[in-house]
Amino acid sequence: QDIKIALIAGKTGPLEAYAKQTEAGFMMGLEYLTKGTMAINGRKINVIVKDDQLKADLAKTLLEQAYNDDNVDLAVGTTSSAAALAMLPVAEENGKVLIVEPAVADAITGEKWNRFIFRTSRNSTQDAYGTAAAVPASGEVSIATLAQDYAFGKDGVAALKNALAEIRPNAKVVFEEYAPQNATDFTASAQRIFDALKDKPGKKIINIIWAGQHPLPKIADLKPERFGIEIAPGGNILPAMQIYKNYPGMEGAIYYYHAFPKNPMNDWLVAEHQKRFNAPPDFFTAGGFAAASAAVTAIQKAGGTDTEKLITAMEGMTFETPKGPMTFRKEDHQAMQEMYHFKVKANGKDANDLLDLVATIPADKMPIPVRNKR
Amino acid sequence: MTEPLLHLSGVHTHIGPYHILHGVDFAVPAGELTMLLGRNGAGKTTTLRTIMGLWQASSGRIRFDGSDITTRSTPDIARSGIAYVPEAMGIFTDLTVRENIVLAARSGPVDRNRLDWILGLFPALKRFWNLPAGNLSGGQKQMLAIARAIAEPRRLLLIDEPTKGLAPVMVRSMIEAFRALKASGETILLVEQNFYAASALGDHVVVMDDGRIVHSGAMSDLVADKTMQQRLLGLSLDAHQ
Amino acid sequence: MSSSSALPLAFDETRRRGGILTSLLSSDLPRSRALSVILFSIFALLAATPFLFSGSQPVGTAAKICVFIVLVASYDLLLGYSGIVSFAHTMFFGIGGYGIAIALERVSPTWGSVAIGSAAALGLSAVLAIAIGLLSLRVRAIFFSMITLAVATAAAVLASQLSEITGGEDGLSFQLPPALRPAFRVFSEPVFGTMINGRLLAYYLVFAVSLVVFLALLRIVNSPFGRVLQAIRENEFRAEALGYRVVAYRTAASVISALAATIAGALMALWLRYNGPDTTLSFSIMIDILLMVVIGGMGTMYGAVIGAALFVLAQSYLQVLMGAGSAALAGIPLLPNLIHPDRWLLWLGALFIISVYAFPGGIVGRLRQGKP
Amino acid sequence: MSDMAAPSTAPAELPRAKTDWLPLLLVPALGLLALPFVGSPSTWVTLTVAGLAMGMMIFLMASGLTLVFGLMDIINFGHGVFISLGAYATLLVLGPLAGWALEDSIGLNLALLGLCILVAMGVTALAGAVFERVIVRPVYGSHLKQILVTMGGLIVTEQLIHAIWGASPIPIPLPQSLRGAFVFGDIVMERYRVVAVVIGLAVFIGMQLLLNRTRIGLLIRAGVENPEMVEALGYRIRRLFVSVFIAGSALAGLGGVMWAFYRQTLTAGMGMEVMVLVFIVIIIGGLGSVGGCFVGSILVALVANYVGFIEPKLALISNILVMALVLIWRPQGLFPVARR
Amino acid sequence: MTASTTTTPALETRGLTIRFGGHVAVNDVSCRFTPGTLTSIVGPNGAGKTTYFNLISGQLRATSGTVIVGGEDITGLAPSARTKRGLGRAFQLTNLFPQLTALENVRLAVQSRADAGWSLLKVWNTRRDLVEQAEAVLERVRLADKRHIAPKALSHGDQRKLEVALLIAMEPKVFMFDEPTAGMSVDEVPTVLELINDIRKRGDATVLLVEHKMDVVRSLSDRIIVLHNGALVADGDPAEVIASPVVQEAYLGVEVARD
Ligand SMILES: Nc1ncnc2c1ncn2[C@@H]1O[C@H](COP(=O)(O)OP(=O)(O)OP(=O)(O)O)[C@@H](O)[C@H]1O
Ligand SMILES: Nc1ncnc2c1ncn2[C@@H]1O[C@H](COP(=O)(O)OP(=O)(O)OP(=O)(O)O)[C@@H](O)[C@H]1O
Ligand SMILES: [Mg+2]
Ligand SMILES: [Mg+2]
Repeated sequence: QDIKIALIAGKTGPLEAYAKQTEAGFMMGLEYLTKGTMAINGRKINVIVKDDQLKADLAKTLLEQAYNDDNVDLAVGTTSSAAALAMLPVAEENGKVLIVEPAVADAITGEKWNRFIFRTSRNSTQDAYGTAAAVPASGEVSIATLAQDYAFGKDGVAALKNALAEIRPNAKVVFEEYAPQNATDFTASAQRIFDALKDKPGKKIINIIWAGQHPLPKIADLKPERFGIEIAPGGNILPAMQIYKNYPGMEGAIYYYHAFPKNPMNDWLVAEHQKRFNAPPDFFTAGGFAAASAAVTAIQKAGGTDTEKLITAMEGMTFETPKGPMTFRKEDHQAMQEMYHFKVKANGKDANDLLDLVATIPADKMPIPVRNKR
Repeated sequence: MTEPLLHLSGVHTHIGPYHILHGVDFAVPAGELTMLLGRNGAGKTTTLRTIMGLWQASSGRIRFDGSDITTRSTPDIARSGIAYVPEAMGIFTDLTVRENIVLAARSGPVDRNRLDWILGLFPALKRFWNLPAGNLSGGQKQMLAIARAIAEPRRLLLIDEPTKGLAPVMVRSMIEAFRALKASGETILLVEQNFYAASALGDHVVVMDDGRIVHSGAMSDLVADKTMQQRLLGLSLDAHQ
Repeated sequence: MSSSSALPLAFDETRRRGGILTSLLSSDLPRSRALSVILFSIFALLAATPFLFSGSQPVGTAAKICVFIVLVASYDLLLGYSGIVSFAHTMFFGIGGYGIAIALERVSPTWGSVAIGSAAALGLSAVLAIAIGLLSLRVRAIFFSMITLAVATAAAVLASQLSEITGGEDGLSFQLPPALRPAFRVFSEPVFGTMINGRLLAYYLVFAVSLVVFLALLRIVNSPFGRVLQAIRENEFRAEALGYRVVAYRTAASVISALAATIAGALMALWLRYNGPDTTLSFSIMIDILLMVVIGGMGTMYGAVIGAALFVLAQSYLQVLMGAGSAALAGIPLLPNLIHPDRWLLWLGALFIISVYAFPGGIVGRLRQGKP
Repeated sequence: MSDMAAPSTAPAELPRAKTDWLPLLLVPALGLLALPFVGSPSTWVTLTVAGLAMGMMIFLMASGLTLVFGLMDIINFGHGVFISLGAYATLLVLGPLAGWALEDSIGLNLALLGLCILVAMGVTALAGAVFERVIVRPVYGSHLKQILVTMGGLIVTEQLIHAIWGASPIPIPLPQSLRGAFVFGDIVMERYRVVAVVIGLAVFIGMQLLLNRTRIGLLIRAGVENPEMVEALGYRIRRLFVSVFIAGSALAGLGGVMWAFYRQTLTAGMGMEVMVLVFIVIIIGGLGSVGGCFVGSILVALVANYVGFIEPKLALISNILVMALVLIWRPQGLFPVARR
Repeated sequence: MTASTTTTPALETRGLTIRFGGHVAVNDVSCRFTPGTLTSIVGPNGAGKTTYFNLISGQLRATSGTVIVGGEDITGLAPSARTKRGLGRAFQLTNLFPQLTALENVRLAVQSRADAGWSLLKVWNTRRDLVEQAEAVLERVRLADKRHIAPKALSHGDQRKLEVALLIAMEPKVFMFDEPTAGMSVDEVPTVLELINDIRKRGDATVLLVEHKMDVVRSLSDRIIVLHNGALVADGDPAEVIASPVVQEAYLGVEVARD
C-alpha cells in the first residue's frame, strides 16, 4: 500500500512564488531522502498536491478532503498563516498528523495548537530572536521598528521586544512606527523615525518587519546615514533581497540563505537546484525540503504511518535538513533550528550572490518560550 | 426630368422582430420642400431613421444625390450632406448651447453671418449661450435642435416634428426660416403634425399609414381637397386653426 | 418585447392565482420548460446530495451553492430589481459570518450563541444598511457605488484591526453546537448507506434556511413593493412623481437585501466552522457575486440559482478538470501548459468574458426567449 | 474654445461661467493648515515636496482612467493591469540596455527612462487596442458588464504576465543618477521624484491643451450621452472612442513605468494595488476632469503624507476621509465635467 | 362641504419665485385655482410655464414663495409627498418607465393612488382591481391594444397618450397638463381633449393646462393666465386675454395696431 501525503499550498494568487518553492523543495527532499526511489520500506510515496489559493476556508475543505476522500496518511501545508490556522482543528477532528510549512504565525504552535500539529518552518518568535541576536551584544543600542499596521506587524514588534529583553538587554526599542499595510510612500514614516532616533545615544537601528513589497529602498534613499542611523532589513526571498545590493553593509538575520549552511544535504540541494532551475534554492525551497525530511524520518522511525506511532516518534525527533539538524520540541512540536546573521555584500558576482555570513545563531542561543496550553 | 435628390424604393425596415416599414417608395425633389404626413405610429420617424442609417433597411434602395446610401454608416450619410433633427431632439444636455452648436459645425467655426441669422431667428439661444442645454425649456431645446441642423449649409435636411412645443410666434419664425433655407437652395424633408405649418410650407406631400405610402402629390392638391384630407389624415384642415 | 431587452420583465396579467406551487413561487413561474427542468434538477440534487454522492467534497460544494444562492438572490434584489450597484454586499455577508463566529468562539458553542450571534449580526446589518441608504442613496448611482466600495474597504480594515475580537487576518475557527458536530450520530446505523451525523444535519439546516430565504425573496420581488423597485430602477424621477418615496423604497430594499446576505454569511460560517476576511469579506467574492447575477440573469431571481450553481461548480471543479485535461494532453506541446491547473485563473477570467457575451440577458433570459 | 467666437452681439444677462479657483486654493490651504501640526519647517518641506511628487505619480496613473472612466463612462477595472503591463514592458528595454542604468550619466539614464516610457506606451497602446476590440466593445453602455468583462480581462492579462515573466517579483534597477536624494540642510528631496514632477506636469499640460483646444472632449461627452446623434452629425464616434481608449491605456503604461521605477520591484498585481486610490482620485476630481484629477491626486498624496506624520493611525483611511469631505463639500467632485 | 370647497382654492401659489443665477425663471407668481375650473397657462417659449409646474409639484425648490394645497402649505415637501396630497402632473417631455409595458406603467400609477406600494408579502396580481382600473384607463386613451408594448417601442404620439393616461390613473385633485397634445396627430387630439373636458365637467377637479394650440385653449378654458419672462402678466376670461396686446404680440406674433 502506498504512503499518501497531501501537500497543500497557496499555489495561485499573490504568493504563487512561495508555494512553487515549497513544492519544489518538498519533492527534492523526498527524492534525496529516498535516494531517488520515492519509497520508504518498499511502500511508494504518493504526493497529492492541492492548491488552497491562500483561502482559509478552501484550505480547510481541502484538508478535510485529503484526510477523508483521499485517505492520506499525513498532510503538509500551507503558505498562508490564516489558512494554516484554519486547518489545525481538521487535523484534530480526523486524528491525523499535519506538518505545518511554511506558515509562521506563533499561534500555530501556541494557543491554537493541538497534538497532531508539527511545524518545520520557523515561527515569528524565532525570527525575532534571530533579529535580536544580530544586534550587537554590548554597548547602548536604540532601535526603531517599522511594521505594518495589523496583527502580523504588531506581533512581530512585540516578539522582537521580548527577544531583545531576553538576549540583548543592552538594546531598547525606543520607537514603534506602524504604516498602513499597503503603504507605498514612506516619507512620513521615515521622518517620524528619524526624528525619534536622531538624538539617541549609541548605535541607532531601524528594524523593518514587513510582509510584501519592501520599504527598504524608500527609507534608504532618504539617507538615514545623515543621522548615523542604520537599517536592519529582515531576511526575504531572493528576488526581494536583490534590492539590498544597492545598500551594502546592512546587517540582519535570515532563516535560510543558500550559501550559508555547510552540509552535504545543502550542497546537493544547491547544486541540484542550480542545475534544474538555473537558480539557487531559496527560503521556501529549504523549508519544503525540511518538511519532507521530517515526514520521511518520522515514518522510518515509527515504522509505518499509524498516527499515534508517528506522534510518539516525532516528539523530540531530530532530523537532518539543508540548514542542519532540527528538533521537534516535545512541548509544542516546534522545530528548533539555526538562524543566520548576515551582512549585505558589497560586490556580489551575480544577482543572487548577496549576503555574507557574519555568524550562525545556534538554536540553543534562542530560548524560544513555549506558548501552548498543554 | 432630373433625378430627385433622395429616392426611396421598396424600403422595408424591421426593428427586432417587428416589421415596421412595408415597402416605402417616394422621392424628394432637389431644392423643394416635401412634407411627410401621417397618423401616430404610421412610420414617419422610422422612415427618417432608416434614411439616416440609424436603422438598417432590410430590403429596398435608398439613393441620395445619385449614389446608393442604403448600407452606408450614419456618419458617412451625414457627411454626404444630410442633416437630421430627431423627434426627441437629441440635445446634448451636458454641453452648453454654444458647445452643441460647435459640434454641429463639422467643418470649423460657424460662419459669423449665418450664426447671427440663426440667433436672430431664435433669440433665446443667444440669451442662454453658455447655459447647459439640459436647462433649456422644451421649446428652446427644439430651437436648438433646429439651429444645430442649419448651423452649416447642407444638401438635405430631415426634420422630425420641429414645431411641437413651439409657441405660435416661434412657429411663424420657423416657417420663415424654412422658406429662407429653401430659397438658398437646400432641400427639406419635413415630418409635421401641424397641418397649418405643413400647408404653408410644403411643395410636395407624402402621406404614410401603417408603414406604407398611401398618397403622394402636390401640396396644393391636398389643401384644396377636403375629402382627401379627411380620408388621409382623419381631420380636415379647417378644424385645426 | 424586442430581443435586445436585457431585462425580461414578468408582467403578464393573465397569470391567475393557482396551485400551491404557484403560490410558493409567488406566481412567478419559470415560464420555460428547459428552465423548469434545470431548476427542478438543481433543487432535487441539492436536496439529495448527501445520499447521492460520497465523500466530503460534494456535500461541501452543495452547501456552498445553497449559501451562494441566497447571497446572489439577495444581491439581485438590489442590482436587478432596484438598479442599485453596491460593493458593500460582502460586508453584510461578513457580518453574518462574524456574528456566528464570534458568538460561538468567544461565548460558547451552543444554540443560544447561534441565536445571539445571528440576532446581533442582523441588527448590525440593518442599522448599517439604513445608515448607508439614508446617507448616500440620494447621490448619483456611480458615487453610491464608490461610497459602498469605500465602506466595504473600511469594514475589511476594521475586521483586520480588531484582531482581538475578529481574529484579524487569521479569522476564527470554532466549534458548533454538539448536534451539528461530525461525531454526533442520530442513528447508530447508516440510512441508505449514509451516516446520519451532525455534519448531515448541518447541511440540511443550511439547505432549509436557504430555501426559505430564497422563497421569501422571490415573494418580495413579486409583491407590489417589488414592482415599485423595478419602476424606480427604470425611472426614479417618474416614480417619485407618481408618489413613491424613492429613498424610502431604496433603503428598504437595501435593508432586506442586507439581512438576507447576513443570513447567508451566518450559514456559511456554520457550515465551514470558520470565518475570516478572505472567506466572506474579500472583494473577489463581490466580483464573483456580480458574475453569478449576470450569468444567471439579472432581475429574475431564478438567475441567482443557476448562476450560483454553475459558478460554484466551475470554481470547485475547474482545477480538477484542468488537471485531468492537462494530464490527458501530456506530450502535446504548449497545450498542457495552458490548461495546467495552476493556470485556472486564466480560464476563470476567460469565463468571465465569455459568459457575459454568451448570455447577454443571462441564462434565464436566454432560456425564456423562445417562450413568451 | 477657440473654435467659435461668441455671437457678435454679446449674449445678454447670463455671464460666462467663471473659472473656479476655490479647489485650487485647497492645496496651499491644506499645506498651511498642516504646518503648525507638523512643527518643524524642514520636515514640512520634505513632506510637502514628497507629497507633491507622489501626487504627480498618482496623476500619471490616473490620467488615462480620467479619459476612459471619467469622460467615456467606461468602468475599466483592467486599467490596473495596463499599469502592470507598462511596468513589465520596461524589461524589454532593461534587458538589452541594462548597462545604461548602471552608468552614472544623467543623459544616458534619462534616455533609458525615455526609451522605457516609449516602449511601454507602445505595448500598452497595443494591448489597449486589443482590449477594446475584444473585451470592451460589446459592452459599451452597461456598467455592470464592463466591470465583469474588464475584471475578466484583468485576470487573464495578469495570468499572461505570470506566464511570460514568471510569478516571482522582479527587481529592476533605478538608473544610477536618479537614485538617492538632494539634501538641503534638513530637507531631503528624492531625485526620482523630481523627474516624476516634470513628466507629470508635461502630461497634464498636454492633456489640458488637447481636450480644451480641440473638440475632442466635447465629442466624447456628447457621444456618451447620445452616440446616435453624434453619428448623425457626421462624426465617427466609434473610431474616436477606440482612440481614446488606446490613449488611456498608453497613459496607464506611462504611469506604470514611473511606478515601476519608484517601487523598483515588479509584481503582476502592482497596478491593481493602486486602483482604489486611482478611482478615489477621479471621483474627488469630478468625473471627466483632467484638472480635477490633477488636484485630486496632489490632495490625496499630501494628506497621506501629513496624516502619516501627524497621526499615522488615520493614514489607513485618509484617502477615504478626503473623498468623503470633498463629496460633502461638492457632491459632484471638485471640477465635474460630465454630470452623471 | 360644497360651500367650503368653493371658498378655499384647491391650489394657491403666493409670491412663487425661482432664480437660476441671475435669471429669474418664475417671478413672484401669486395665483389661486378653484376646484371645478380649467385654467390655461400660456406664454412664449421659456416664459416659465414648465418651471412653474415644477415648483408646484416639487421637482424644483422655490427660491421664495409658498405653495398651498387645500389650505396646507406644502412648500417644503418632496414630490412624492405632494402627489399624496392630490397634485398630479404630466410632463412636457415624455417621462415614462421605458422598459415596462404600457399597462404596468399605468398600473403603477393606480397602485400609488391605492397606497399599495408597501405591501411586501402579497403577490402583486392578487390585487385584480388595480389591474382592471389600469386597463380601463388605457381603454380611455385608446391604447388598450398596445398594453403589452413598452414605451421605448411606442411611437412618439402614443407615448404622449400614455403620459396622459398616467395622470388620469392617479386621479389627483389637481391635474397639471404640460402640452398634452404636442406631437399628437390631428385625429388623436380630440380624444385627449375629450378626456380633459370630462375631468373638468366632473366639477371637483382642478385642471391646469399648458398648451400652445390656441384653438384648444380657447375651447376648453374657463380662465387663462399669461406668463411672460417668468411673471404673471395677464389673468382672466379667455376671450379677453387672447385679445390683449401682450398675448397678440409676444405670444401669437401678430402685429397689432401699427399706426
Ligand atoms: N424601438 C422600437 N421597437 C419596436 N417597435 C417600434 C420601435 N420604435 C417604433 N416602433 C413601432 O413602429 C411603428 C412606427 O413608429 P414611428 O415612430 O415611425 O411612427 P411615427 O409615424 O413617427 O409616429 P408619431 O407621429 O407618433 O411620431 C409604431 O407602431 C411603433 O410602435
Ligand atoms: N436650471 C436652470 N438654470 C438656468 N436656467 C433655467 C434652468 N431651468 C430653466 N431655466 C430657464 O428658465 C426659463 C423657463 O423655462 P420653462 O421650461 O419653464 O419654460 P416654458 O414656459 O415651459 O417654455 P416652453 O413653452 O418652451 O416649454 C427658460 O428660459 C430656461 O432656460
Ligand atoms: Mg414620429
Ligand atoms: Mg415648458
